[in-house]
This record gives sequence, C-alpha cells and structure tokens, in this order.
Amino acid sequence: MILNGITVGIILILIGLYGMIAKKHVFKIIFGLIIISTGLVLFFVSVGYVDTGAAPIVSGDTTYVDPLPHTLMLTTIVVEVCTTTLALVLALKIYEKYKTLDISTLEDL
Amino acid sequence: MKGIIGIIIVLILGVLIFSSLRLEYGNSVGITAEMYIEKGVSETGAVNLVTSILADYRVYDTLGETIILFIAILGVSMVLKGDKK
Amino acid sequence: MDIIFIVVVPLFLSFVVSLMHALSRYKKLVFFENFLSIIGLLIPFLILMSTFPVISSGDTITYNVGGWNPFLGIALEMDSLTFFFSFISLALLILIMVYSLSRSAKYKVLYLLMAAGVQGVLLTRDIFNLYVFFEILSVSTYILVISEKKRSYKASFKYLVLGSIASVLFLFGVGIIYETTGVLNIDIISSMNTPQLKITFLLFLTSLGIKSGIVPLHFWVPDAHSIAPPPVSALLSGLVLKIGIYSMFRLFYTIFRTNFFEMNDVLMAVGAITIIFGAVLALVQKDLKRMLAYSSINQIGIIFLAFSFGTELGIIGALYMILAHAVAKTCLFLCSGIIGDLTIVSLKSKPSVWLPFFIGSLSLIGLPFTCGFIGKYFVCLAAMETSNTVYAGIILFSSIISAVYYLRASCYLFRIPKDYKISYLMQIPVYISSFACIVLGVLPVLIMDMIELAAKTLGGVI
Amino acid sequence: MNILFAILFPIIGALIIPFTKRVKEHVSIFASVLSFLTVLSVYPEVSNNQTIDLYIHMILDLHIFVDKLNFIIISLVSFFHILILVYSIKYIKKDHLRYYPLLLLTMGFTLGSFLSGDLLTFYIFFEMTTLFSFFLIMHKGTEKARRAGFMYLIMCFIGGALILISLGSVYVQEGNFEIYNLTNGSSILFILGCLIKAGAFPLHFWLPEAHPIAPSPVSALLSGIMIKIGIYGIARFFMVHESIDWVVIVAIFSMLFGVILALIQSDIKRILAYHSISQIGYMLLGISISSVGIAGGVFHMINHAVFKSLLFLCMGAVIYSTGERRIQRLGGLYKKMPYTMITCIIASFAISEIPLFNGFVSKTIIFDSLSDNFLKIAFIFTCAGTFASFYKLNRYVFFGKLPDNLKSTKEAPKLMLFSMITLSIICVLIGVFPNIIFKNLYAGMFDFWSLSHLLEASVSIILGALIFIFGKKAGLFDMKEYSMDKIYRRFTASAILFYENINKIVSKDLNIYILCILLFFIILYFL
Repeated sequence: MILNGITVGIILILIGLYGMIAKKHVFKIIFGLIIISTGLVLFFVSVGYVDTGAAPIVSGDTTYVDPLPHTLMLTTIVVEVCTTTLALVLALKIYEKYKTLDISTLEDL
Repeated sequence: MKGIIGIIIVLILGVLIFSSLRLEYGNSVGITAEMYIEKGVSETGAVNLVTSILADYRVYDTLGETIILFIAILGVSMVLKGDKK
Repeated sequence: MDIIFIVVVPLFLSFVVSLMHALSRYKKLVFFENFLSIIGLLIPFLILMSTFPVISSGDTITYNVGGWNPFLGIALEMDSLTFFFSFISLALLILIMVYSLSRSAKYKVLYLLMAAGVQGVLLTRDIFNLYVFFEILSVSTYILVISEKKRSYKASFKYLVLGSIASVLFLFGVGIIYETTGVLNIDIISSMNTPQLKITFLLFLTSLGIKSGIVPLHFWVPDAHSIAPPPVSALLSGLVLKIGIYSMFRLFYTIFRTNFFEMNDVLMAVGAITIIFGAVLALVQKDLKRMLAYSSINQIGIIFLAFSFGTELGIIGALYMILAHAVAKTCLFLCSGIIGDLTIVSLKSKPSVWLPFFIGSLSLIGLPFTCGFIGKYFVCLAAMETSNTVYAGIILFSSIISAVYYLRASCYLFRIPKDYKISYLMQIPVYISSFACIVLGVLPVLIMDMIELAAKTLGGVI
Repeated sequence: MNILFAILFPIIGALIIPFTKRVKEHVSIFASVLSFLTVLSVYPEVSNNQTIDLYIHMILDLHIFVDKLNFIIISLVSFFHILILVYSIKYIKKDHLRYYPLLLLTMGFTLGSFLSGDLLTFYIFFEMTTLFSFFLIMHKGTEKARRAGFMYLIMCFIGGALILISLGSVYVQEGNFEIYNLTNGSSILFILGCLIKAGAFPLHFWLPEAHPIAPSPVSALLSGIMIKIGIYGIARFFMVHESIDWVVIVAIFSMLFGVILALIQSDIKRILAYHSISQIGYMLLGISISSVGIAGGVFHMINHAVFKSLLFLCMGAVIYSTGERRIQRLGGLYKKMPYTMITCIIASFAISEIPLFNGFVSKTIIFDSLSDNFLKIAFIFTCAGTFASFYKLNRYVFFGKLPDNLKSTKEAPKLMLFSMITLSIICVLIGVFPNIIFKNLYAGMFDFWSLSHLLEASVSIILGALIFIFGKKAGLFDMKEYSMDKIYRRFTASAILFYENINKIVSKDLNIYILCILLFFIILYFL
C-alpha cells in the first residue's frame, strides 16, 4: 500500500509548503503552517506504527505500537497551537495597523 | 506565477524526499520503544505507556510544553493589551 | 547543585516574577521584581561556575532527568563546549538584564523564560528536547521583538513564520532520525556510527541555518534586529544566532560527522557568500541598527566558514569569533539603544557613548588588541592551513568593508559632545562589554584554555 | 629602562588626556619626552652591536627587537614627535580632546612598528598606525577630508591584509613569524603590502589625496614617518633576502612619476606629497640593490624624514600665516617670514642634493651603489626634476611680488619656529657630519666628498635649472590640478547606485523567502 500514513504525512507537508509559497494572504500562509504541522504529526505517528500493533496500553502479551511518537506529538501539537495562536494574533494586529492582510500590498513582509 | 513555481518546487522536493527516504511502514518498533514496552509498567506503574512517558520518562519535555503555552498566553496578552508597565 | 538548576531556576523565578506582577495591583513591588530577575540569572551563573573545576579538568557532568536511563529519559550534559556557550550566554543575559531593568514585568518574565530556553538548548542531549527548548527560546523571542513601532508586528510575524518553518524542518529531521535509529539521544545515535541520509543532514542544516541567519535563509535577521528594542536586538544578535551555531556544532560533529565532512566545500562556499553579502549590505544601510544587523550576518558567515573548515584551528577560531562577536555586538546594540533611534547621518551622541561604540566597532572590524582580531586571525590561519587562502582573503576583504562602515558611523559619533542624562544601569553594561572586548583582545589567555578544551571535545580533523 | 615603555608612555598619555583639563599639550609633550628618554636609555646596550629582544607572551607573542639600525630610527621618530607636538600647540586650534590622544597613539604604535622583531608584531602595529592616522587625516572633518581619509584607510588596510596573509602562510609552513621564512609567493604579498603603506608608484594614489588634506603637522608625520614603516619592512626583508628585480622597476617608476607630477602641481602641500612618492623611489632603489644600498636607503629614509617634515612644517607655517595654499596666490613672503624662508630653503637644498646638506650624503650612497647606466640616468634626471620643482616652490612662495591681500602677513609663532629651526639644524648637522649616523648603519667607510659625487650633484643641479627655465617657458607650471578625487567620486556614485538596486532586490515578500529556503535545500542536495 503506497498511500500509508508516512506518505500522506509527507504529501501534507508538501501541500502546506506549496500554500506558503503560492498564497499571498496572511491567513493562508498561517493555514499552510497548520497543514505542515498536521502532516508532520501524521508522519510521526505513522513512524511508530506497527502492523497488528495494539494501542500502547499494556494488557497482555501482544505487539504494541511505538508509544514514544505519540507522546512527542502531544508536545508538538501544543507547541503548534501556541505558534498558530501567536501568528493569528499578530495577523490581527497587522490588520489593525495596515488594514490589509495581502502580503503583496504589505510592504516588506 | 508564484503558483506554478510553487508547484514545480514542491514537486522537486517531493521527488527528492521520496526517492531518498526508504521508509518502511508498519515494521517492528525501535530499540527505545521495545525498552518502554518491556520496562514501562514495572518502572512507572502506569499501564498506559503514553502516560508513563509523558508524565514520567520525558516529563522534562512536558514541562517545556507547558512553558510554551504560558509564553503564548503571555504573548497574546502582551500583543492585544500592549506592554503596560 | 545539579546542572538542571541552571534551567530550572530562571523558569521558576519567572513564575514568581509574574505572580508578583499580578500582586502589584495592591502594592508596587518593582524592586523585588528587579531583584528576582537578576537573581534568576545570577544563581545559574554561580552554579555554572561551581562546575568549572570539573570541566576544566576535561571531564563532563551528566544528569539524567528523573534518574532514567538516557535511552528512555532525557539526559543533560555539561561539557566544555556547553560550558563555554553557557558562560557567554549567562554573562550576556545578566548584562542585558541590568540594561533593561526599567522595562515592564512581562518583559522580564519573557526574558527569564528565554534565558531558560537558551540554557535548555545548551544542556540537553536529546534531539526532541532540543526542539522543545528551541521553541521556548524562539516563541519568547517572537514576542520580545515586538516594540511600540508599527512595523514591529510585521517583523515579528515574519520571524514567526520563518522560525516555524525552521522548527518544522527540524522536527521532520528528528522524525527521520528516529525512524532509522529508534533513539533520540545524540550521544547514543553518534555512537551507533551509522551515516545519516544526506536529506536529513540538509533538513537540519536548513533549519539551523534559518535560526542562525546564514545567507539565503537570513531574511528575518535584518528586520527583527532593527525593529526590536535595543536590548532584544543585542540578545538576538549576540545570543540567539549563536545558539543556532551551537546546535550545528553539537549535531554536525557528532551525528552528521560523515555528511558534514563530505559537504565541507559547499558549506565553506555558503559561509563565504554569507560573509560578502552581509558586508556589502551593511555598507549600504542608512539605519544604524540595520547596519549592525547585516554586520551580524557577516560575522555569522565568518563563524560558519571557520566551523566548516572542520579543523581544530578552525573550531578555535569560530569559538573565539563567537565570543568576540557576542561581546562586541552587544556593546554596539546597547550603545545604539542609548544613542536613540536615528539614522547614521544624523547621529547625535553623548561623549559617554562614543568610546564604547568605537571600541566595539574596532573589535568587529578585527583590529589588533581587541578580541575580534584574535578570532579573525585564527580563522585566517585555519583557512590557510587547509590551503583555502581565498577564504582568508574574503574574510580580510569583508573586514576592510566593515572598517569602512563602522568607522563611518564612529566618525559621526565623534562629534557633537552633548550631555544627556542616562541612567547608570544602562551605561554600566555598555562599559563592561566594551572593556571585555579589550581585555579579551589583550589577554586571550584567560579564555583560551576553555576554547581549546571545547575544540578538543568536538574533535576536529587535523 | 625597558624599551617597551617607549611604546607604553605615549599610549598611557593618550589615555590620561581625556581626564585632564586645559593641559592636554603639556601632558602629551611630557609623555613623548618620556618616551624619547626611554629610547635613549637603551643606547648603551645597543651601541656595541648588541640587540635587545623582548618577548611579550599573550596567545600571540609579540617580539620587540632593537638593534643599531632601528635604534637610530626610533630615536629620531620619537624626537620628531616631540617637535611636532610643540609645533601643534599653536597650529591646532580646536578639537584638542581628539587631536592629542590620537597623535600620541599614533606615536606609540609607530614606534612599535619600527621596534617589531617579527612579522606578526609588525602587522599588529602597522594596522594600529593606519587606524589612528586615519582619524588624524580626517581631523578637519570636511567631506573632502573624509573621502581622502577613507581612501587612505582602505588602501592601508588592504596592505595590512596582504601582510596578514603572507605572515599566515609563513606560520602555517614554519610555525613562526620570522621574516627570513617568507617564500616567493608570500614575499610578493608582503612587499606589496609595504609598498601600499609606502605609497610607491602604482599604489600611490591615496597619498597625494591624504597627505595634503591633513593638518600640516600631521602631514609632516605622515610623509616624514608613517610611509617609512613600509620602507622599513621592505628594508628588513632585503636584509635577509636576495634582491628582486621588479622592486627596482617600481622604484624607478615612482622616482620619475612622482617628480614629474610634482613639477606640474600648484598646491604647495600637494607638491610635497608627490615628492614623497619620488623620494620613496630613491629609498626603494637603494634598499633593493646591495648591502651598501640598504644602508644608503635607510639613511635616506632618515634624512627624508628630517627634511620632508621640515618642508611640511614650513608650508604649514605659510598656510597658518596666510591661509593660502596655491602658489599662484603666494609670493614675496621673504620679507614677512624670514625664518620660515631660511628653514624652507635649507630643506629644499637638502632634498635637491646640494652638498653639505643631508639629502646629498644619502643620495650619493645610493648613486654609488648603482651599476646600471640606465638607472644612473634616471637617478640624475629625478634629482634634476627635484631641484627644478623646489626652485619653483621657493621662487613662487617667498620671492616675486607680494600679493595685496598678504600685506599684513606675520611670521609664524615662536613655538612653531622652534620646531622648524631644530629640524633645519639637524639637516645641516647630518649633511656636514654624515658619519654620526652612517657608522651605525654600515660597518665600512664611505667617501662622501669624492669628486665624482660632487660632479654628479652639479650636473643634476644644472639640469634642474634648465628644466625649470624650460618648464616656465612652456607653461608647465600653470596646469590644472591633477587629482584622483574625481575618479574616486565617480566610482563611489556608481557603487551607491549599485547598492540601492541590491537593496531593492533583497527586500521581497514572505513567499519569496520560503521559496529561497526550499531552493537552498534543493540546490544543496544536488551539490
């Protein structure tokens, strides 16, 4: 199966990057960032995936998926939320000061 | 214009990443994970390994995470309200 | 005391300061706020100094958080490289904190958190933890960059977006490393001796390159430096850029050793481009702080070049350059804060600032008897030792250009002896840093042992 | 006493001056006198061919070294600084807080560069002299002064960079900084660096801009002493190396080029500046030929320091009293400024090789060591040109008709005259008793007053007179001022345009930045 979690994650990252290159609106750039982070989370979680692995709650003698990426992603999600919030707040402030969110009209951004 | 360039760049990047990474999906877990599964319950007492890692093995990361949250809150208040003395 | 307190003390005191600020509705507690902010940096400094005997004998101090095995938990380690960086960063943080005591409580809280982030990055030996502390550092600087100016929001936003891209690339690299090795501890990965994929190396290079302002990735540097409040600019240039370089030292000489030495030539070329670009653009700038920012890019180029030679002499040069640049640039940015927000051509100054400004510029030009010269000299020697004399020429050429722009600025500063009232708290750090420029230039012996030890730790190729 | 204090006293003096009130001149003169005495105090040690070596251990070890040769030089250098400080008391009217510390720092570092015992020390002091003399050149603070200053700074720093590269390659190969370890490639860089500092022909163009624009005492220092640092470096090089042909060619070109351009100048200080280039040619010629030649070259270097400083001080006195610096607007000053005239004529005699003045003795040594006929002809021709141009200078400044606006001119102040007269006495003294100095430079004896030398001198004087008469007829002396300034200005203008465009290209939007980051990634992947 080619379309597994890892590939989809990487494709999401690429889509996010495309958005950041091609889109001129500040919000769309922020969305690009969010998509990248989502792809990254997916990528990470898939890295720890094991076929037929159960959730890492020890309850018998079966195979489990790797618990570490899950934990790391919890941290990453919080970090991502924080940066997104800050980015949005800054966008708000930029809009307040310049009355536009188009980076081609916002000089030097 | 930017769209076309963007697509080209992203496609090149995709080819690069996919051609150089040979990531195997769904295979066995790494060394660290095996150790966690082996020792996790006995060492920390938590059945849920994610919990045991989050709140015990790598609690330092979690501390960092909460601090970032704190910084973000502080930052939002600073940006929105202004930096009053 | 354990080395983890270097990180924890500023964290804890930042919370205390914010609590006191919350209480200040009832009673003004500014003195205690100031006191705690200084103490929050002084205690880590003392703890750091208490490890000096162990470090100077060539040993390292390891601390496993929670007592877990480094495979499972997070390991902190203090070796001579960390000590060197930690020493510079704490000293600078204290100096700049003294300079900015008159600022608001929120600023101090963020400042302390950022200090904790810096120390966390320096101490940790876990790649994911490195990411987390990098985020603490970056997120707090994104906010610190904001000043009263309208443009600061744009600068901060730009910094935030580019910084987030850097973090994402970093994390992607961490993911690939974890996929291939299954471990997150740097020392364990490097002891496994598996050469990493080129793409992983490039992910880390790009990410850390953005953080440290190497040329095609430098875009946030001039804006953030020139618009931030002067103490924050000093921090950005003196410290935050260097933390990127530190992580390169940490990762490229261990995990990515093979990749790094394969790509040596390319990295040198990148460094050379950075040098020339920074120097040329600094020459054009009319705004003093923008000029200083481009000069930082120039200096980072020299450091990056020196460090990509990969020889021991190169590392010594790079470390000395880092020290010199941190001290001198801090001095200049703090001076620019005192001078005020003026373009170069209309600088009005007080006699009390031109001398430190002048000394700082001499150091950045790399003239003898200042610490910049020692760095430049070692870097040039390293270039010639690896028979890359062209790069030595480029460095010297850039130092001539920087002589032109710095002395042009100093010439304007030489005149107009006008007296203003500046608080001593702002003047003292300026004088101390400029004094340090000269002391480290005349007596490099003071710090040379530590630098040589650090260079040995990394183990450059001879 | 420790020779290091010769360097340290002026520097300490410079550090004290900002804290003093209204006695800045006294402190600086006191510091320079102390430094001079320190230099003299080592004479017993060096007098019997011993050398003093002093190592200062930092990470970069400094090596201070005194032998007979540089003892002579540094004693004169420190003495000149005293005279120039005395002269400055009246001449410099404002910005004392800046002028005196800078002059003292320049003094200290100049002494250091003459005292240096290896390449690294030489380089370190070389750079420091450049830096501080740069500020002295810009003392007036006009736009023109600033341009000249930056031209000087850039050129001398390029010279310093060349020296640094050459010493680095010595260090990488040999592990020390000794001058005899310079190999072929690195010695070219070293000599080029020194030539830039000395202002020899193809690299001279900063000199006629920078020297005249500085205040006259500073011009005297720059022409008299500062450019000699380069010559000193080359002299030390040739003492331990074979001679190099292209240096002789450079020397000949500087001699002829300098003198021809000096002939057509009309600014009195520019004339002197071009003569510095030509005289540098003599020194190079002497140094690069033989061991007697080296002694002659170094001797000439000392003599040139004396008479060129004296000339600059005289012209400084003229400018001080009249405020004019074009020869067309001067004239007939012999009645108004007799002492200045006498000293100036003595200096002119010295520079144009009249027997019994110090220029003659050193030039004869150089002339005597020449073997090639072509070189001899060029030498005589240059002497003739020198004579002609100084004939012209004195003729236009001190004789002829006194312009109306200069009727109220007064003689220069006594303190200034003191320095000038002292220097002219030295001129005559060395001219009459050359062995005072020459015996310290060269072990053998030399016959200064042989018939052939006198003949050579008289030939060049007659030729010089002919050149003057011919030149005056042909109207050579009224030509417009030749200057590099315009080219430099045009260059800077185009550079600024280029930079502005760069600035435009650099600032773009966020999409482009991210694109750049990804491109960096991709390009590096394929490299």
